[in-house]
Amino acid sequence: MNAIEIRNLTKNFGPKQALSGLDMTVPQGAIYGFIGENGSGKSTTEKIICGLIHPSSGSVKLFGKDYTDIDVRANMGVLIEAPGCFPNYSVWNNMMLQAANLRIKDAEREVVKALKTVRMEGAASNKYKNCSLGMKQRVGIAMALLGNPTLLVLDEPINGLDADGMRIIREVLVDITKNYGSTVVVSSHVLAELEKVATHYGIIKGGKMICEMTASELDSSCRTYSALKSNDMPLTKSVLLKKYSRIEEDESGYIRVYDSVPTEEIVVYLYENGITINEIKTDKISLEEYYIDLMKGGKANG
Amino acid sequence: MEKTCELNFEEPSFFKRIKSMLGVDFYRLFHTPLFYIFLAIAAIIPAIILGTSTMEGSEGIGYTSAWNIIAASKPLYVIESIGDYANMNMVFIFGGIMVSIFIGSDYRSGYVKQLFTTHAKKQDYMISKTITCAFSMACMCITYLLGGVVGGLFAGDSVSFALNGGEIFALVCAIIGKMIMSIGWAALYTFINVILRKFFGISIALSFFFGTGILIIGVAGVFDSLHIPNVLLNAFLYGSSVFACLDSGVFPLLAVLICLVVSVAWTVIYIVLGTTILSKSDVY
Amino acid sequence: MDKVFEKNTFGKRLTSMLHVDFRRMITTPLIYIILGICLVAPVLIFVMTTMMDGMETVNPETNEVEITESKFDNFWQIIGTVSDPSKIPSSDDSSDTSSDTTDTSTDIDKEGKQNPMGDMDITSMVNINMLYFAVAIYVCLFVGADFRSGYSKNLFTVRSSKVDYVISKILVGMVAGVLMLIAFFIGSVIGGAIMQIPFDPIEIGASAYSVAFCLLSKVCLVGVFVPIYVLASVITKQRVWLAIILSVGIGMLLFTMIPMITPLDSSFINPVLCLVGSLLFSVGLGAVSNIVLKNTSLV
Amino acid sequence: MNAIEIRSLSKSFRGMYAVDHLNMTVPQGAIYGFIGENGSGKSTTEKLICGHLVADEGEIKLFGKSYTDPGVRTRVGALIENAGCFPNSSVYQNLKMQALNLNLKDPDGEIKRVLEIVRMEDSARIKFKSCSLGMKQRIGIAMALLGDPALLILDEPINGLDADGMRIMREILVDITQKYGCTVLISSHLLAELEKIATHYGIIRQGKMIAELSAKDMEKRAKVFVSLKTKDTNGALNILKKEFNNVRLEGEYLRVYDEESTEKIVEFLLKNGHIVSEIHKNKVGLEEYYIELMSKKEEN
Repeated sequence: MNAIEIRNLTKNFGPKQALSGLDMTVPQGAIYGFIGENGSGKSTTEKIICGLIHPSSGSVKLFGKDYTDIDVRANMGVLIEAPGCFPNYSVWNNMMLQAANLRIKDAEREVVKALKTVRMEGAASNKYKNCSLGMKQRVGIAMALLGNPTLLVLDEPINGLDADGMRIIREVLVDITKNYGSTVVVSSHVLAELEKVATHYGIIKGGKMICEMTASELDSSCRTYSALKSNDMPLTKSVLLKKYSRIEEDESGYIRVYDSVPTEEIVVYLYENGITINEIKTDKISLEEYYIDLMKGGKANG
Repeated sequence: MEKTCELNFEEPSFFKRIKSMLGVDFYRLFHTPLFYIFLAIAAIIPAIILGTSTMEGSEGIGYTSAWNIIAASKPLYVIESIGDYANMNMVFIFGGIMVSIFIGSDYRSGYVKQLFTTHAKKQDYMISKTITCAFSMACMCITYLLGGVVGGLFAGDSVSFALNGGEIFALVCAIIGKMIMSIGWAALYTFINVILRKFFGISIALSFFFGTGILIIGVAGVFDSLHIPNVLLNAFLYGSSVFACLDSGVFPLLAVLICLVVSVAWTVIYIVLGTTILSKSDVY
Repeated sequence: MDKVFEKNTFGKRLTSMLHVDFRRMITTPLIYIILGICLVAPVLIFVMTTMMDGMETVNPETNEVEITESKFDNFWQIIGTVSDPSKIPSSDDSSDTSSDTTDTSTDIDKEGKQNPMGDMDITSMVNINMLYFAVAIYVCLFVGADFRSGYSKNLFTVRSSKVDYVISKILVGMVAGVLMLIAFFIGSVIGGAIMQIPFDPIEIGASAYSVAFCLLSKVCLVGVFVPIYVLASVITKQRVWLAIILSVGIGMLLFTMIPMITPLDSSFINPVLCLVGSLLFSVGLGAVSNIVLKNTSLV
Repeated sequence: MNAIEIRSLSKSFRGMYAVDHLNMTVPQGAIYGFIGENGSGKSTTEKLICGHLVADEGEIKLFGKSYTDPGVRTRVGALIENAGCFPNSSVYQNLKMQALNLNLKDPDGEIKRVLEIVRMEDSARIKFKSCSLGMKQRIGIAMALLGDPALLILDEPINGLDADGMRIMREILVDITQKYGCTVLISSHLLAELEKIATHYGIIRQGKMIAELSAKDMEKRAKVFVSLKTKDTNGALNILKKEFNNVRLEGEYLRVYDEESTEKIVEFLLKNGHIVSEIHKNKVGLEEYYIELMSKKEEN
């Protein structure tokens, strides 16, 4: 049974149509990587899932029930754009307020635990408005995690986080989905980070879902290739073209040989033709390349 | 890779800096609804008061002449009845709230970061805000006048518009006096809001109390009991609420002069105070 | 496997919402500042009006002696005014200031002071009824803070039904209003004691019981005003100043009827009337606020 | 002539030192990557440079002049934490106000230029508050670019920008520093992105500058090594040891240090019957350098 099922969702703000018939399915326990350009409707979709704004048309189902169902929504965590905290309130008070909002038993212990996971237990007493952008973001994450919600919607959580903060996020997401069976929808622009942790991906463009797949599907559809460099690139290219059909040059100056040809074979073949390579590695199309290629309209493995 | 072209920094003159800051403030004044809302309020209030004061049953505020709505007939050291409140000084009450919101939105939106990045000198901010707010309060005086007249007409015969020659001159001087005083009040409100920039609610409340003159009258009351010669002090403390009135007993032009002196005094004091405090403290 | 969700009953939702709101009310300095003002204001009013009363100010130009008439004759006048003047004992010896001075600037004579509807002099303006505006400002700031800080995102994600939000805000507003009334009353008792203003309600035609009923009805009246302010704040959401203008505007309309409904000499009917009124307003306007919240975007 | 010179700058909030005797030099025309953890004093330093905060002690010089010199400050463009714009005014109005603030001759032309640079020319009419996070960031950048800034202070500008936005950001910064001689102080946590354009780095920790070097120094110091993989790893290891002095086994990868040309290694291995399946030059990038620096600092 899917955690989130969205069918033909549309939302328009006056003349501008933010979402034009979006379909989305997020299985339970998944870490769903939600990818899209600025203004492609990511935040709008997330706000609709959390019931903060109402769709113009279309159906949104959470765990089989309508998204306005009281019981389903009782245990959700949210972090959309800026964390919603009272500026003149201390971090501790903000967290205790959210603990009260979620009816968490033994609130102090839970809040201390949440703050510890994001390394913010030291700064609990200072006012929220005096925290730096990164610290505010960590408070927002701690707040969203409070009470181990069954559904977690995070809009660009690593925004403003340093390397250590990003590592914490990855660990926390994996932990909450494994140990508590929660489902996470997380959007981000740093696709390298998302690739490390997401189990499903959804790519949205112009208010429509243009591609939805699991991590394994991404792996299979992102072909491996051997990338190589040598002193005499044009010659190398012509030699390779004789034997292999799928040859490409990427912007960082490597020649790519697609369809996982074993590198030893290439090295020997070139050596026999008098070319010694100075660099060769096997690699896979990264999520970022797949996404950029998709955005250009082409298919990554087309 | 070092850039060789020499960057030259020409020192912007004082007037150029003020002109640029004024440009920003006036652009925002005219392109946001705040200014127009307060102009409307300043027009409606006298119209309502004059209009309702003539309905039967309620004895109303006992106006003898329509022009009372503009200025009190005699210098009033102590407010006795609501009638004494309801004159043009109310513009300074609403003006206070408007200035608080105007300056408050600078700080709340964070636009003050751009302003103080490009303007190293803090007095640009004080002077420009004072001028902008003074201008808006002067406009509020005008719409107040129009509202009063309309209210008077609406009130029909029970309120007389008759004015003899001398009184017309006094009335005009009274209005000019109040408009001049708006510069002084603008400086005061700018000062309050700059000091209390972190506590938006309190700055509105304090501006409101200053505007209604309760604080000033309270201080005057205390000074009276201490029997300090209060003529000069009253002039300084009350400014327009005393001397810009129909028949201030003093030659009207002199009343305008007093208002000018008081207004300039307030402006200089509050701008200098505001600048020193601003340049000593963090922007936000 | 089907995700089973434990029932999120209305009781649980309301208790958690009340817990959030009352905790925020208690831990934000706003309520204490306003209660402080309510405590100090009456003392100031008594001091100022008594000090200024009978104060001769020599007007430098016309060197007339002006006697100001602003003294409170009776403590209870700060609470309200008597509904019909006939009850006032005929011998009017209580007022010692005689009006033998030259023309006072305003043409109000002694009798005018008793007429509750008529004069708008300082004592009838500055009394407990001003509190209803203070409640307006508090409620608007309190509800507005939810939306301005973005905390509404956390609240409404977990609460798809908005009824408990509205009920909780109305209750917080009422508690704040009652606390303000109490603070104002205590302040006026202190002020009255300092300035030795006569306390006996009989003097101005009210009895101990009626004064008690008057206070009770004023407390119940808070329940009428608070739902208005909550509705105004829910409509305007982030724009707090618009909410305040809206609330004060509507409050102004009802302001004139306060002395009529809660006069000093009110009987037991008045509090009941006010209670019924507040119930009606709470349920009615509460429902409207709920609908507004349900159909508008909450971010 | 240095764009920014800071000598023993300190700023404390309620007794806690946010910036603690910081020294900093940013040469003119440089893209200075300012790196540090959350709460290490980056934003505080930037706010001090822009005059938003008053320093407890220390001295800041912009282009040789004091940082309170109005002439210099009108040529500073800043984007710190968020774009300070009026939520209810439209994007165009916000930019118009900043253009007036800078006393620009042709405000509308400038606005059009900067909006085109950040690809936001068709959303000038929208209210600022209804823009998404990424769009607000681009407007903040556009605002900082208005006029002819001699110094750009950008606090995590690529926060919330998508891949396309980051690419534009890189192009803008390279273009503005090379063509107009502008200097850029940019802080970010995405070290990979920073590494692509930064010419100088400054690493700050708990209010103190713990390392300041140019990108060239970074490359020199970075230990270059060739990492390769073959089927018969041990065999290759023994043979390589004969020829090259510093060879080590790291997991399944063999590392040959202090050897520039990879062809030599490939040819040598092929001659000795070992076919290389993977080989590439590796250098300790910014990220590894930063992590190494942080861990070293932790001990003392």
